[in-house]
Amino acid sequence: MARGVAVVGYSQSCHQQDMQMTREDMIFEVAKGALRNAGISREDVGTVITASTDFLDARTISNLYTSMAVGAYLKDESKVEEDGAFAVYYALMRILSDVHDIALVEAHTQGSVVNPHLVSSYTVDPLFERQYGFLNDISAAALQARVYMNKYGVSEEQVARVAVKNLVNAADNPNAHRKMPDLTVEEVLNSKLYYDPIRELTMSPVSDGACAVVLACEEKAKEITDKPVWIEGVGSCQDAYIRDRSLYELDSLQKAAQDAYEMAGVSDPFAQIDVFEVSEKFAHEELMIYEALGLCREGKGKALVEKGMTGKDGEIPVNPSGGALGADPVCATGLIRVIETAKQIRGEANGYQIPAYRALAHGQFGICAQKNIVFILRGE
Amino acid sequence: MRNVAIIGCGQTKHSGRRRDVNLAEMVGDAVWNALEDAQVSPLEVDAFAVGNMQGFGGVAQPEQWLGDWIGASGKPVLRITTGGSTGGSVAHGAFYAVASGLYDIAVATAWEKHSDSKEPGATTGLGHVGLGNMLNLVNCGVGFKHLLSMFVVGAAAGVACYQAMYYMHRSGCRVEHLDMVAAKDRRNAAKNKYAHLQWPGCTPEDIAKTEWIAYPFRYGHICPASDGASAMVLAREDIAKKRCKKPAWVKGLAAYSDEENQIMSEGAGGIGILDASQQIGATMSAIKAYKMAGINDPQKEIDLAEIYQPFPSQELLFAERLGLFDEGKAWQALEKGEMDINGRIPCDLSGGVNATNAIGSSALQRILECALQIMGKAEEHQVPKEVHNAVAHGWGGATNYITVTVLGDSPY
Amino acid sequence: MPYVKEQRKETMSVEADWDVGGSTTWKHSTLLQEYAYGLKVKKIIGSLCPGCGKVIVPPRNICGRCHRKMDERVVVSDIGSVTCFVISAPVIKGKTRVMGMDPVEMGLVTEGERVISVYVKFDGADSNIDTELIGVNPEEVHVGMRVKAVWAKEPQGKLSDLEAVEPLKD
Amino acid sequence: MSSQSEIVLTRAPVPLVFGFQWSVGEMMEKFIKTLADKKILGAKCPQCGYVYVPPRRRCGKCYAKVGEENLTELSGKGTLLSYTTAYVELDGVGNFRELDKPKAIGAIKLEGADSTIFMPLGEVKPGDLKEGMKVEVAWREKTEGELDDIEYFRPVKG
Repeated sequence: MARGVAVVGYSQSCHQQDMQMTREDMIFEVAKGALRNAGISREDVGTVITASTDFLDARTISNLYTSMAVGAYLKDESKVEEDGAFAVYYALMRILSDVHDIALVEAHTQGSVVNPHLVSSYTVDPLFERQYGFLNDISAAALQARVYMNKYGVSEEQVARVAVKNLVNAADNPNAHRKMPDLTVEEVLNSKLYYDPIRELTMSPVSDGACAVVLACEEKAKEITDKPVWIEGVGSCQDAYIRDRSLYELDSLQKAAQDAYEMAGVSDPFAQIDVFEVSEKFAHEELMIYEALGLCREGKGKALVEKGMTGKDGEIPVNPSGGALGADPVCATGLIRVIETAKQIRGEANGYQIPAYRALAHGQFGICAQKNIVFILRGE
Repeated sequence: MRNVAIIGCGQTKHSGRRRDVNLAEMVGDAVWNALEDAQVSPLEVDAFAVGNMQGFGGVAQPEQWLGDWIGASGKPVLRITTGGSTGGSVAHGAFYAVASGLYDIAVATAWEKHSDSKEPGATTGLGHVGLGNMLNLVNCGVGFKHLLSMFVVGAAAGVACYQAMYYMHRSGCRVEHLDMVAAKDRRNAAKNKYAHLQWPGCTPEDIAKTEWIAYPFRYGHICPASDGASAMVLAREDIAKKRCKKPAWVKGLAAYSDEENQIMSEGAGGIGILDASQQIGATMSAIKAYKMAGINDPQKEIDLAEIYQPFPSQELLFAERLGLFDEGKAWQALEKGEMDINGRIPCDLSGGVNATNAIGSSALQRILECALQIMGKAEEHQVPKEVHNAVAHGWGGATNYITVTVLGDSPY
Repeated sequence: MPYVKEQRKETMSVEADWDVGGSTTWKHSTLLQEYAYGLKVKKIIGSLCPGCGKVIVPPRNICGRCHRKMDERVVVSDIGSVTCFVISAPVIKGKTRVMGMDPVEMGLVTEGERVISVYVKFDGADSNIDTELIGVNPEEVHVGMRVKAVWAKEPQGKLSDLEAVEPLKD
Repeated sequence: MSSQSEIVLTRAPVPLVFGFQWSVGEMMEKFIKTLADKKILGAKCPQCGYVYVPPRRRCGKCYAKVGEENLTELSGKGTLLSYTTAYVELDGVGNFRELDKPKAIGAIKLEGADSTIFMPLGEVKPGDLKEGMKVEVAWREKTEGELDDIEYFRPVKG
């Protein structure tokens, strides 16, 4: 990259089913929090990129009435209408192009306003799938899970183990929405069945939540903090529409990860990356994510979980924060992953700290993770 | 910063009802026109920036369905939307993708298909913008008479009506000048094969015959709701020079936000703006974009402008905010013909948003039309002079999101 | 209309609905309610920002210019000036419909009356509120007119308690 | 966290439903109209051979133009790639309704086509669903050239 860019400040809300807060107050809290965490003020910020969608916020032009709350008055502002990780990606481009030096990135969704699963049913082909009316993110994920589990002989217990790992991890994360310290595999397998094999506890919860980060170019980052978290690599990719792509693999994540590794000079992610924060909207997807990230061969994701290698004290810890199963305020989920990796690298993840120098953050958006983005971050 | 240029422009015919195609085909046509214009194969495109106002067409994240139609599968796609200025923000997104060095060739595309909603024109989306606020007003017992006074104005254009009155009060501009602008733009649109309301030989008197909506706006002043898509190919310097005879270089860009300009904020609270035509965000964006482009005196250095003017008053007041005419004097420049094709700074030779408004595509079209003029490809409405610098403007939200883009015929 | 028209093939269409009302629960602060209660006792409440000193009516709890919270409240005068006005076309029975209802039939407006909508900046406020100007002919309306609030006879703590403004007779 | 101003929940007092009518374009119109003759059309890309269901004008794999001359008639039989049993249903306002009788949904690859289509499954007990099963389309009694002409897919007997 022409110019170093680092995360220099972050803040996130306590994600819950219903935060009992207006959108404006929730956004103001995290935006102000990120500026305070970075130790800078609004004057220092050049550009503000927010992430929210019109359907999820129940307001066409969802950033129209919140520009003042996020602190974008008379700033170069834009809005990315998908996961907050893509807002970091856009802010990164704005800094790399030397037009801006410091960016404030904010993302939020209130699941208590409109059910995100209903909105997901509006993203399918309006001329065909939508006319039959049963395809939404959960039913599509169920079809994905069935193909993947049959092809590689993955059992429901192994998928449930992922849910147990993440929801127990979430118990130590003060910002997580769903904390289940004593969860067992049996309890997961008995939770409510939506679309077989997707159950209440193997899919992410509907959460309210917001978060924000401050990005700075190399010179500014060194002035602002002695613990900058450098963005070494980024890669993003969108797969074909669900009718014309394979359901047993995350091809776009493979491509995105490849680009990010290449940029960061990572040849062996298993050895070179100390902690992973991935957006697993469904437990079985975390296994597919391991494979797409090249942590194991095709179909061997189940072995990593079985041997506890992705546990908090395993060789390749994944989602010590609890991941998307722990809290899923849709547009904020990917940005939370970036924050959680920054927390680990800066040694500020008390309660679930993992010694980490280099980390990977992953965001996704769309039915069956059609669209993915990967960041490689490292400490000073 | 790497120099970035526009090397290909593509549009579809914008019209009230494009029922001959579905949304995916319409956007696909725009992107393919742009790729052919740029002589770039879809395989060479590294990244996409896309946008539309999804509430108007009823499909959420439509680019995930129609990505295959525009060659975006297996590629990075960034969805950017900021209300009416979406097209401009999408073009900025594609610019930053290339200027950052991450990608070499990027496609920006934006669209809207209003005829896909059952409600007339753009009422679905426009209604949904302030629906939460309206319901809060109703819950707090707003009087029906008050709603009437809001709707009678709102039906015309909400803030734009008051904004026009502010501008007319402080500048001396009269309703006849709004008729002149609307007539000029519909005449211009007649020479733009992609435009929607094409009225050859339209005169201000023709516009003056149309019924009042609410003083100062008549039906003849108001922009249509169009179905249409537009697309652009941007490339880094060496590729642009190889592939295109006369690329349009993006020399400056800015999109500074202002406070909501529409008398209400979140939950129908108040706002701290007294004069809706002041537009500090537009002033700030112009300053920053010109500084970046190395333009010191826009009145002399800018050769033509494409201004986002769904309402004729906005062509005048934003032309002043872009520093093209003295404060409060744009209407006099209009009278002297300075905004015509042979004038000092021709404005909206494409007919602009007053003649064609597919909300997502509109602000992208402004940049695209400037690029066509620089590349000499504007056919019937090509300006008969060398275009060195052109400025494209877009506004969105409650005229609080402004995109200003300065294009030039040389990167330095 | 002498616009250029062109014919295009019309292919069939498929339909779906979006039940916005049924599927959405918006969240707002109680500030507007607080403002409405003030109107019951003829008080127009605004928020005062300790950062930039702006008084915003109706009140807000965040000042975007200073990017800070503001909890201070002030009462502004019920006398102010017209900063902008818009005059509607004559309201015609059966033609002008608002939220599906006909204002003439409801006796709110006489046939052919022209509604005058104004922005009023009450003395002491730094923002306009939009309301209706009554008691004057459209021709006499001008920017800067001094106006006074018209209060409802039986105020109920609703926004409708501030009915309109009328010219200030000195 | 500073003091939160109390919030008021706001619901629409009257029904508020926006309607949409998406124009389908020529290729999709032909697909829908041909359902009346109990036929399913696909489009074979002249350049790379990928067969799309429903048919379309631009190939997503090699970007070649696909015309009406490339329309192919598919047999209506296919293999079941994946299946799920739905125990809930999403109603129009975002709540999950319990289904009194679970419904089966399948991802089906039609013979001669490359796209996967997603259809309800009928005349089969959820327990009997197996990947790779041969299925066929169950047409509506009176097909009228509408998408509802396809009622569901059922296992091929014998």
